[in-house]
Amino acid sequence: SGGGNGQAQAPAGDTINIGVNFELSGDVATYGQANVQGIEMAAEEINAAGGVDGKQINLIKYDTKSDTAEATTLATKLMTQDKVVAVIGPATSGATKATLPVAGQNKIPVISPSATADDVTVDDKGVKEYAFRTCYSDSFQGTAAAEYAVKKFSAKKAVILRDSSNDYSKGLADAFRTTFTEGGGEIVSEDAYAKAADNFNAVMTKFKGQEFDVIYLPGYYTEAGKAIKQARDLGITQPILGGDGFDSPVLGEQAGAQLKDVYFTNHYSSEDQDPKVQEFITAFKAKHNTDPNAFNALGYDTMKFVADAVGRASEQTGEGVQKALAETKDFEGVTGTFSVDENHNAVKAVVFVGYDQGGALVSEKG
Amino acid sequence: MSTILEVTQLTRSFGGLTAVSNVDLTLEQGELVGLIGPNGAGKTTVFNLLTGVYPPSSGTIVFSSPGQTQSLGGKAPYAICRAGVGRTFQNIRLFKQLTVLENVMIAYQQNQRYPLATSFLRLPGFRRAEDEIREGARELLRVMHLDHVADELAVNLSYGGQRHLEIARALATRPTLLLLDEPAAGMNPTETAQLTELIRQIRHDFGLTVLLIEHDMSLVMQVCERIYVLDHGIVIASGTPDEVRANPRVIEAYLGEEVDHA
Amino acid sequence: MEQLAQQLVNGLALGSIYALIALGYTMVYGIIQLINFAHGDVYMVGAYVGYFCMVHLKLGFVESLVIAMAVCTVLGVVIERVAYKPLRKSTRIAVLITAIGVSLLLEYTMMFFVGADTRTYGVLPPFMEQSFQFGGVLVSMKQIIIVGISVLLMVVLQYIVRRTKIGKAMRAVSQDADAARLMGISVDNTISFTFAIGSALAGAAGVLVGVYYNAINPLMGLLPGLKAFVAAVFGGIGLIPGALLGGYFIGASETLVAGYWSSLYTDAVVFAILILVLVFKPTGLLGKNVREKV
Amino acid sequence: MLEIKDLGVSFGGITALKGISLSVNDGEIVTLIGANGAGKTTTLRTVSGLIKPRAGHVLVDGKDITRMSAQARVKRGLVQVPEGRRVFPQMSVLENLELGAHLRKDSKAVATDLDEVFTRFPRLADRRKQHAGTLSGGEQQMLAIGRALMSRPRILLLDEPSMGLAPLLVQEIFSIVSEINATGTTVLLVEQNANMALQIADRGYVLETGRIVLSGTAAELTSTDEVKRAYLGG
Amino acid sequence: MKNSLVRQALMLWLPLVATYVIVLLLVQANIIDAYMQVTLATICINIVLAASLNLITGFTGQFSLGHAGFMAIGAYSTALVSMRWDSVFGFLGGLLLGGVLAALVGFLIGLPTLRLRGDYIAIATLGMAEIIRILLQNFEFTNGAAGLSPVPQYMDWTWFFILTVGSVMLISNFIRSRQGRDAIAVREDEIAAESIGVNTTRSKVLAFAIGAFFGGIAGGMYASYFYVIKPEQFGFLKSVDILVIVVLGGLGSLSGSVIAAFLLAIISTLLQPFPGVRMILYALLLIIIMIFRPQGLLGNRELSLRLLPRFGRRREAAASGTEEA
Ligand SMILES: Nc1ncnc2c1ncn2[C@@H]1O[C@H](COP(=O)(O)OP(=O)(O)OP(=O)(O)O)[C@@H](O)[C@H]1O
Ligand SMILES: Nc1ncnc2c1ncn2[C@@H]1O[C@H](COP(=O)(O)OP(=O)(O)OP(=O)(O)O)[C@@H](O)[C@H]1O
Ligand SMILES: [Mg+2]
Ligand SMILES: [Mg+2]
Repeated sequence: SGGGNGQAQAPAGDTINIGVNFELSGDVATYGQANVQGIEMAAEEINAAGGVDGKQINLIKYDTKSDTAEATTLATKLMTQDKVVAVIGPATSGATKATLPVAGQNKIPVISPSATADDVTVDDKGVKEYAFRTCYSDSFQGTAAAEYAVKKFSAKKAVILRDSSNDYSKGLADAFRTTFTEGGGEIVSEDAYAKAADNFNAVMTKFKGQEFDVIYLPGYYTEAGKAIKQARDLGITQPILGGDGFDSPVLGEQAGAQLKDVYFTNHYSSEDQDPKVQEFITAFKAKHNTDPNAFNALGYDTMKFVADAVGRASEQTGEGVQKALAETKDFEGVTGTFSVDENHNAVKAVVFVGYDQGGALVSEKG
Repeated sequence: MSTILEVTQLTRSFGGLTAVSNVDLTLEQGELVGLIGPNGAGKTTVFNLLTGVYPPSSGTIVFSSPGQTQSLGGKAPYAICRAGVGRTFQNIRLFKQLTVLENVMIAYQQNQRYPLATSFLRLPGFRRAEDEIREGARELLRVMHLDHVADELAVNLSYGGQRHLEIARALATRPTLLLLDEPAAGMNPTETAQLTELIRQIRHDFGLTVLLIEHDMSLVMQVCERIYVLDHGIVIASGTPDEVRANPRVIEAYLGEEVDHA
Repeated sequence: MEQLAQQLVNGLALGSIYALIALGYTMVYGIIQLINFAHGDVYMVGAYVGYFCMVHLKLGFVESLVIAMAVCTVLGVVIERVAYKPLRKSTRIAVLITAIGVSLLLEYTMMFFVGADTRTYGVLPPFMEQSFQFGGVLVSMKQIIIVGISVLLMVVLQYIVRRTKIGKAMRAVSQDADAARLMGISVDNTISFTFAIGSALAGAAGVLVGVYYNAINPLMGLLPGLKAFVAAVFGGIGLIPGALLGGYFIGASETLVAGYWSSLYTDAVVFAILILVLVFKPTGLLGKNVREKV
Repeated sequence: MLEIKDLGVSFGGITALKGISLSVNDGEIVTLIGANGAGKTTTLRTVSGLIKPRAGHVLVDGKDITRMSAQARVKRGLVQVPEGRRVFPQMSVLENLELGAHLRKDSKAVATDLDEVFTRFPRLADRRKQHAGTLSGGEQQMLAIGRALMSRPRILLLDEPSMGLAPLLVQEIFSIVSEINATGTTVLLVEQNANMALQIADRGYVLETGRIVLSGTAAELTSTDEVKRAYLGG
Repeated sequence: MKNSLVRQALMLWLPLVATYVIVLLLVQANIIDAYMQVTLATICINIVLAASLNLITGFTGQFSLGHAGFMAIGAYSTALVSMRWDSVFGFLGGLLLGGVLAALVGFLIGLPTLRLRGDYIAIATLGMAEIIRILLQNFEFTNGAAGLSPVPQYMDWTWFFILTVGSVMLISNFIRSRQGRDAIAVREDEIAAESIGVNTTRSKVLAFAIGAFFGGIAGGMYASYFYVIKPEQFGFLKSVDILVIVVLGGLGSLSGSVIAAFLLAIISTLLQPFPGVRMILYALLLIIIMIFRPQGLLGNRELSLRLLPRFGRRREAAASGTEEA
């Protein structure tokens, strides 16, 4: 990726400027870049099909360097100098939150494909008018996972291993813990690793000395793949549960043959025979020579979601688009069909995707 | 005359090597005393012990300044300096990237203190104190014939200039005892003769007691009133220049036969 | 007890990797007093070269290891000649900033070509996936390979530095480059040689990590680079045995803290120990505290 | 044997050497005297290849070596004892001496030379395991000279070897220089101690602010008034 | 004498006040638009960060790799206090608390570690900053990895101006005072400094704590402007960024730090249109600048314009000229 930028100015009136404000370098470039791959693919498709209302979409892409201050700076630039009608991104919750005051001041909506923290779209003062997202909130997934653990595995005891350096992981872990213990379960041990950790032998060795039914591992595939493999290598056999951060071919590549008895909450399953999903997977594979991950899919949906709103908007301004976004009903995306609720969250069904004890891909709707 | 420095049984070893061994040394107020001896005899080490660069392995150093007599052994170098002992270094150690004036000001200001708040906020006393420091430092530069290069960086001075600056900086701490480590090293005979005069003069003008290490016998024999001779860390002789010059042990260990012609 | 033994095995493997990287740090530091921030990124490049060899060229592990070491050797020398050599007479901090520049350059050039996402080494030859049980303690073949290769490389290195002429030349250059020239030593070649060896070790570490964790990405050098630096300082920077000691110490303390307390605090504890060590032994555990003679 | 032609050196804005020419014949001791900052050290460093001149040439045995690297010059037998000793401080005395023989392959002869250095400087023998950085100034000077001898120089460049030495040692160093010279080594000697230097030298040059202002045999120079006044303290 | 004092005051204050008023007017007229305002804010914060680190590293010669840690302390103090006490006094109280806490931590860590030599201090300060970050990540009251938001935004141009100019002036006053000269002497030659009566430990710790204080202030400015703070923003790379500004501007040159902060903002803006290769270009630039200007833009000189009457006269070190590498 990382190719050209969409700054080429087409004649005014014929294009719709949309800001793409992502972590393309720095710590969390993985997620930013993945989102952008999806966004760019969707934009190309839309433009090839004639654009929105006959206008081409012009993406203006910036790199926040995974720095929240820079995210704010660039969002401001997009909104004030580049005259975009909407800004997609950043990928992470903190950075997204940092751009929201600017969004409010300039009345331009910010839509994040993957900012999952509960308070991205709402805070004590209520819903943030110009904040949207297309992913689940953390508590939604954590709760679903806890229910699944009890229902499917009759789990009574769980251990949690989370990523100490991101709030996504913390949010999922908190929700899981609450739901699981409320349902009578017990968290026997909990630990956290730092971002980019490689070595899980120590913590897994520690877990191994304990009695439990499931491991909840809310984190991203980048570390989860290693953690799963090291756990299985050490002879830990209990089921491992995770969230949509697992969704990437890299998870399987890292865990290799040890990807067994692993389940995670997700937006869709690549097994899903819905033509929309299959088309997306095929097209993505053709373009990037690898299977898409959740970030790709969410980026893709977000672009389409924004384009859809722009098409429906009464006027092509930030305010117009904001209204249209808020009114979205039954939008059919790759990551599920969703409507925007009063808290500006995308309400969609959860899918449990997993690899059973033989490593075969399974999925069930939640 | 009163005793200003009284060193008894001073010893320092490095690993297995005893660089300074049971040295006794006394300086009377106002004296100009030489410390000579072969290379590696332990002269610089004695200076380092006197100024706190190394703590002594054993022995005592008692220093009397007007109104106070104190033991210097184990004290930090800055405290010893504030007590009134100034020094120069064998291997010149100037603040190379600062100007000549700044070099001296920094030494001078140690006795011209004003509080931190004054510095931050430029309170009224600031300018006056600064002016005093600057003027005091300039005055010393004049004494050491360095006033014309006050604004040069120290590193750009000639070797001789740097040696002079070391002395000026030491004087700026207002010592009562001045330790000079090979002040004439790297100077040619003509320059050495001028330096000899200068040392006499500052001793007189500043009322100093001076202890001097030097290998240039023309300088030592001319200015020193008494001389200690060190060899292998031990004092092998002491006395007036003539006594020392005639001492066979000194001739054998240090001076060699031909010294008379030099 | 069993668990402790298991944790120590884990720590040994981890420590070997830190030690390998730390050696490069220490050698470069020893000779030109440069904290070579790009060193961790050379390790990253090594991991990618190994990836390319094993996954795309389908080469064996040993061949890949050798190729990665060779490529990193060249890379290290090129970096030194292009980016550091012009700064020989500048302040060390200027070179440090250049090193940071080189580090960013390697990271983002790599990211430009392969993307930010994690790559995996894929399926390894079956012999490498074996593991052995020693009375409840599980030791994997990969761990044995890592420790074995690391120790071998370190022994070779120690021999070079202690026993050969080039080793003595390295030490001479590190203490006084001009005087070394007057002995007939080619300072430039000696420095390049140091970078070559250090980088080769980093390259080896990169491949070993790729095999061990089966996951690499363009920013993977950052953290281990930092920890290796800590390891080097811990043992006494500039000292080869110090780097070893530091590497193993950090490996062990990380696994023990994670195993008996919480992974949350591994890094904090490592740094706290480091600071304590420095306070009581200001030149690192093996460093000699030579006060400058005045 | 060694010839310097119109050598010019500058550092940034400062011109240290303004076209210097001098020559040293086979088997001679030639001394270069001058005040602080005259450019003596700069001359030696340029000859040994540590500084690249702006203009001029350095010739050894008639061959132009101006572009040759420092280490290649050592190979040709041009060896410098630098100002300020420059021993390797964290290495032992022995290691320092061994480094002097870095380019030599004849390990037997190296061993004999090592013994010879130790006989010449017994104090170094006493301290062979000590780190050179902790030696006294005089000890370091002996080490620096010994180290240079280890490479069996044909032309020895000495920069103020007597600086900081005890009188006895000054005499000794000068007699060593004479001895070394007698065994066939050509010497270019830079000295502040002009008295002694002129005593052992065959010829001499006087350097003032980057220019050669006087030259002649040692005897001629010693009797010149200017030299007497400025450098001999007379 | 009196006259020259008045003139000096005029020459110092007049341009400053004029700058303040002009920018204020331009902001109001929206000629300095929102984007430029954010950029300006970043520049101001970077100036304070760089000036304070320069005091530690450039003037006192203590190589610190942990400045982001002090920034974090300031940012979290300001955020926590002003979130609970949402008023300008809460903001200022938090800011001050942040500075004082940072100075305290600087003092505590400095006391034992500042007797270490060069690179060992670097690693000790790096360790300190990492410990701070990890603690912030794990404390409940700092809300862990998610960090704190919304931080009430009190920073506006007026505050930026006051705090930036104030910090730089105080630091500059310090440097050009007795205590500052002591610190510089320590940088130049510690043993010599001790030998002329400078209490080197005290000198170093003092400079370190003052640098930490202003690092904390910068952190507070950051928190109160950028709305969200998270521990990961104050990692090792942030410390490196600050160091880059300092070295680029010139170690030991405050005006160099100021200029470098502007320059980096300009470079950053110029590179924004190339998101894919931005970091590659930045890295190349960094290397090239260092190769051609290793002493930084201003070396250790100050850009005077006679605005800041300087401490003595200072010329560049004798250039190393043609010496062979
Ligand atoms: N820090 C140290 N570590 C080990 N040995 C030391 C140290 N400082 C000095 N020495 C040893 O102590 C002895 C005395 O050294 P010192 O420098 O005092 O000699 P000196 O009399 O000043 O000689 P010179 O006239 O050559 O300067 C020497 O043999 C030296 O090697
Ligand atoms: N590396 C350098 N950078 C800048 N200037 C230098 C450098 N080396 C020497 N100089 C200058 O060149 C001139 C000649 O210096 P040089 O060291 O050759 O003198 P010298 O005759 O050896 O003096 P001394 O008797 O003090 O050793 C001096 O003005 C000196 O300041
Ligand atoms: Mg001495
Ligand atoms: Mg010289």
